Amino acid sequence: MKVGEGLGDKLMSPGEAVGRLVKDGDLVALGGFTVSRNPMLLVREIIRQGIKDLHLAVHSQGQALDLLVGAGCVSRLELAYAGTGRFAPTAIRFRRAVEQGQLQVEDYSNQHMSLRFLAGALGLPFMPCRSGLGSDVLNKQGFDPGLRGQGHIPPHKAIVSQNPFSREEDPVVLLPALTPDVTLLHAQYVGDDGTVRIKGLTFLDLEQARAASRVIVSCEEIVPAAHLRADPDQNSLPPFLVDAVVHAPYGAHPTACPYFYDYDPRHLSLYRQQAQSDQAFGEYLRQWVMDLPGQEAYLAQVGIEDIMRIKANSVLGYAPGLDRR
Amino acid sequence: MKVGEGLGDKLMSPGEAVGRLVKDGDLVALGGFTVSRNPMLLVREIIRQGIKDLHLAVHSQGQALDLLVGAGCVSRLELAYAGTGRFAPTAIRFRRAVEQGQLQVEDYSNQHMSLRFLAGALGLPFMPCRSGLGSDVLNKQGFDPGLRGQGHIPPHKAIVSQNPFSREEDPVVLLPALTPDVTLLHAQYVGDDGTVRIKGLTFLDLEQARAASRVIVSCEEIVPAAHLRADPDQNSLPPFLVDAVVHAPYGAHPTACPYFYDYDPRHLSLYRQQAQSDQAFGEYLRQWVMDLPGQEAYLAQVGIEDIMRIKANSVLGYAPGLDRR
Amino acid sequence: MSERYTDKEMMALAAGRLVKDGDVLFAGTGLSMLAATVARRVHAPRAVVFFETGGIDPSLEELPLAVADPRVMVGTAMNSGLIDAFSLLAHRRLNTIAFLGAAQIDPYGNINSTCLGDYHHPKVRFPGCGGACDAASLAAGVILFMQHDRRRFVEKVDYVSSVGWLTGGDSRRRAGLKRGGPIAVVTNLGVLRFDDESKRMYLAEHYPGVTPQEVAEHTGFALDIGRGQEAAPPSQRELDTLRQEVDPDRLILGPPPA
Amino acid sequence: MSERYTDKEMMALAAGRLVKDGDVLFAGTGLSMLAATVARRVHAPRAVVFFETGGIDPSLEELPLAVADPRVMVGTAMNSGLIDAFSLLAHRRLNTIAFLGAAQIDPYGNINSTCLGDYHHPKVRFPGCGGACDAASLAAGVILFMQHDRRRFVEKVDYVSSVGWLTGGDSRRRAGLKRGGPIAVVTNLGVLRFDDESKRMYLAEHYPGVTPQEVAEHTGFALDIGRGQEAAPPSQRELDTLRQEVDPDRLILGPPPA
Repeated sequence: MKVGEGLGDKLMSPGEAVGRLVKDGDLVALGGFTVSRNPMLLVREIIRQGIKDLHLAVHSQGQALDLLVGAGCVSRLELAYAGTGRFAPTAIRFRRAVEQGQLQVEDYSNQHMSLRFLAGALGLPFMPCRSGLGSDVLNKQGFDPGLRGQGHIPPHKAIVSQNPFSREEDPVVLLPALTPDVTLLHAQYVGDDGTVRIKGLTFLDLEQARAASRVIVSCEEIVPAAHLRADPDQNSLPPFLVDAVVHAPYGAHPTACPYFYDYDPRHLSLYRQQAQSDQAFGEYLRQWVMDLPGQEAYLAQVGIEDIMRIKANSVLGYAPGLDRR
Repeated sequence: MKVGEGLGDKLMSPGEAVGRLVKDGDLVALGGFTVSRNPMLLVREIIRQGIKDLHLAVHSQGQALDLLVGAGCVSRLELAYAGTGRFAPTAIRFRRAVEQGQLQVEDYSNQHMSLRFLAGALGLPFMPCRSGLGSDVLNKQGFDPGLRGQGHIPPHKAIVSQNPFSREEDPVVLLPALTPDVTLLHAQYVGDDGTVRIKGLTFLDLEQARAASRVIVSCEEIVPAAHLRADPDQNSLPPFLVDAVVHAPYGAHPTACPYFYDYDPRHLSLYRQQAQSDQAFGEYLRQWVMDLPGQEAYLAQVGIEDIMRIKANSVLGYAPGLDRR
Repeated sequence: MSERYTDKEMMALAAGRLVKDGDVLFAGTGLSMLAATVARRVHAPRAVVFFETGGIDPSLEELPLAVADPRVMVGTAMNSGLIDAFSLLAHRRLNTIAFLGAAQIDPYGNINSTCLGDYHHPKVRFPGCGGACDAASLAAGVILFMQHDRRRFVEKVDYVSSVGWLTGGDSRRRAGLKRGGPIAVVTNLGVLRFDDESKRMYLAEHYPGVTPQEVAEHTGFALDIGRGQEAAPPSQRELDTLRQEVDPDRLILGPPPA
Repeated sequence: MSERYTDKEMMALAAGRLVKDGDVLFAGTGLSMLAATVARRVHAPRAVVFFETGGIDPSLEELPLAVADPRVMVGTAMNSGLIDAFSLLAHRRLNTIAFLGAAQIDPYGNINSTCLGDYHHPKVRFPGCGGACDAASLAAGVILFMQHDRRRFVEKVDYVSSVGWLTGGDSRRRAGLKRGGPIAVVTNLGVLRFDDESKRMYLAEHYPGVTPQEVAEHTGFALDIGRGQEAAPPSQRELDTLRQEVDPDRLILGPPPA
């Protein structure tokens, strides 16, 4: 049996996976974190398919978020942070969309989003915490109060109430669970039975996947299931939580996929420049998304020189000595 | 540097670790699950030191629980399950102690205990869930209501209240966090920096450790930290959450330590017989605990024949073909 | 078809027949392991087994004797812990079916695995609800194993460790449990199911050689036996799979038929 | 001691001096990475660094440029994710110290990293609070980095992304935050601390060559400068460690002193 055949119907092209599993208006969670393991190939496909009115829920997201927002696919966003560290301390198209009033935004903290996805993953209705007491993260609401309780918007952003297990005054924050329609992840390995293995930090990927109704995983390699099942302590998700597997070498570029490649400083700098103006960003979208339906063509345009520059040392996980200025 | 020296003061004999870190009246959590990775060597040391009035908190525990209860070290117990599967469908000394009114018991479910330890690990005051609605697990209280809110006993066993994020009637269970004074674990590996690696299922060990004020880890092997840090995805706890490391080969016997040894059917059957009567159990305690302060003497008494019988196949993790009747 | 078989064999096979392809099975050990494994090999190849301890879809080359047996950690899709396992149990996208056993059961499938007598001064203490309470609350369905006798099938259990249909009708849903509930009780005499409306137990199948009256006599509450059909005896393929592949050492099956 | 040094070098070292041996440091990237790393090498060898992304105690052979940089996953004690990282941040047994930066700060150390102007119609949108809100709420202490200018040091921030001492006094505790609060603000001009009672910011140290008056002039609210002492200049060992070991490529330090 050819590797991948065991996946049967679950093995999809990017077009099939997005076309079948992502709908206009969906609540979508993006895996990864700022400059690592963003599901870039899947996000470019969403843009090409012209999917609209998405409601995104993320913790700290960078490149995938900014591209989706910039392309006009997103109407609502719940987030803790939008940026790519030194390359864009604030995600550029996100910033512009918010300042121009094109995006409804609800701010939470990273722990808030973590616990909200965890609640969704555990099937719990909410989660208590103590973060944000006294802050505007709890005091101010971004979403129109008239929309609360409708569609994907919970009836309260958060509730501050008394800890019922304390006899002293003890306020706690209650946060509503997040249950995305679909979660998009990029992993290093998927077995040909659908088992997923993420190497390095898992961020919130596992909670986001377990909280979702549908899960699309793009991956660097599809490998024999027997290899993954020989060391199941290292695996991340069982097959029956994965709806579509997309074979996507360099599918997180220009963000990093540890042990395969580093983030691409030249591309992230190029993006930073082009994202500054509407016109240049339109050009970026045309050049890097709309005109490049296939990953081979995309990688050819990145160029072998940069592909080799960012190639990770397979022991260290990153590209040592990479010029990151 | 000799392996283990890097641990400095953290490397302790069983006597030191228990003597310094376990006190009369402590709230103690036991790692492992029924017949796997019970911290047996540490528990035998607690019995030898005559520590009393412990308040145990466990999910599904078997051998370690039963020995501690049988030896009279435990006054209170919060648990979901006490047994060792086919060897003792109900833990024998536990059953006797409860039937004779020697033990205060509060019953929860396994998910309840999981979430209570998770809440403790995350520093959250409580956790919501839906398990047990309508059952006597929530309707009946084991602990004397007059003791609620004192010492380690939370003011409520659980609270059923309305989900504040639902506009329909939607009862949820709120469970108080568990924050043990000390958690006892048995792991396969500890690095000589204190990093812990558990192979196979982790049960609730990690949540129990992170919820605790103090942590004692006994382990099969102390290995160079560099080995564990070369593959940190597989590690379980960082050094700064571990107070004492006890080098304890076969420290989980007669329960299993996957990849090192299987559970010992002959010893568990012997225990089952001796635990049936007070006199025979007293004999077991004398023969296997009080008179055997050192692990070498204990293993000599188990005998090389049984040690070899239960030796795990290091690929499969258990002893294939072991006679388990 | 005239081959002899034991009660345990019939129970394992009767329960296995209730498994649907694609089900995600929350298994204990004992008979539930046999039922799940035989179902996968005979008619439900895409059913998946997982354990509350965190072992998800193991290869099960040897039968585990406890849910924490190292044998549940081998060849799995992933090894995790209780938090992850209970996350799967409750998952809205999975048809999770749990196999549970108990000391007592009432007409609505509420079960007791905690104690006989008063909870505070029990005559007999059992191990406690463990993960059964969670499975009974959260799974999409529950299949129960019971030895069929009047002291176990009682009008009212001494302690409700794990809820079934509570007091029947829609009482389970009103208590806040959104899905699930017992599907069937598999005993050494037959298979009992629950009325769609009243949620009270009735006899659905009696095994070959067992009469509906015998079942009623072994039940400590009034049991509707009017709907009882005779169960199909084990097929040769079922028996062969169970005996030769699933439990060749008869660790759980016990002595072969006399 | 007459060697020249840049503002960034002084800031990294001034913050590093605030680290105590055994502290568990919740680091962002940028200056906080330099401060944590130089402290470990100079005077706090048992301090440990971890990241909200789940990288715990990495070897940091190369400087990460983001908390999700693959360089935070190498040589760690363990790799996990956000849930575990925030569990450490809040842990009662750990003296967790967080390094944070922001766009605006008020006299009580409340900071804004969300927006300028009205939240619903912001003039400028920033990335959001990320994990800073959590660190400010849950860590045992917070060290803040700020560029010192009047538009950033304001009487009232436009949006409180992460709380400091709130309105001063015991208002933080009354809001439900059991521990923590800002310890110091490290700027390009000096180090500010908070009054034990009022919790209002005051000048604790001005760098060599900076006068207390200059600090006051660059602060957009009334600042007590009466307690200001001159900071010790960087020692040769501090500078050598920072320049030769911690950031030899000056990825974060930027241009060397002119």
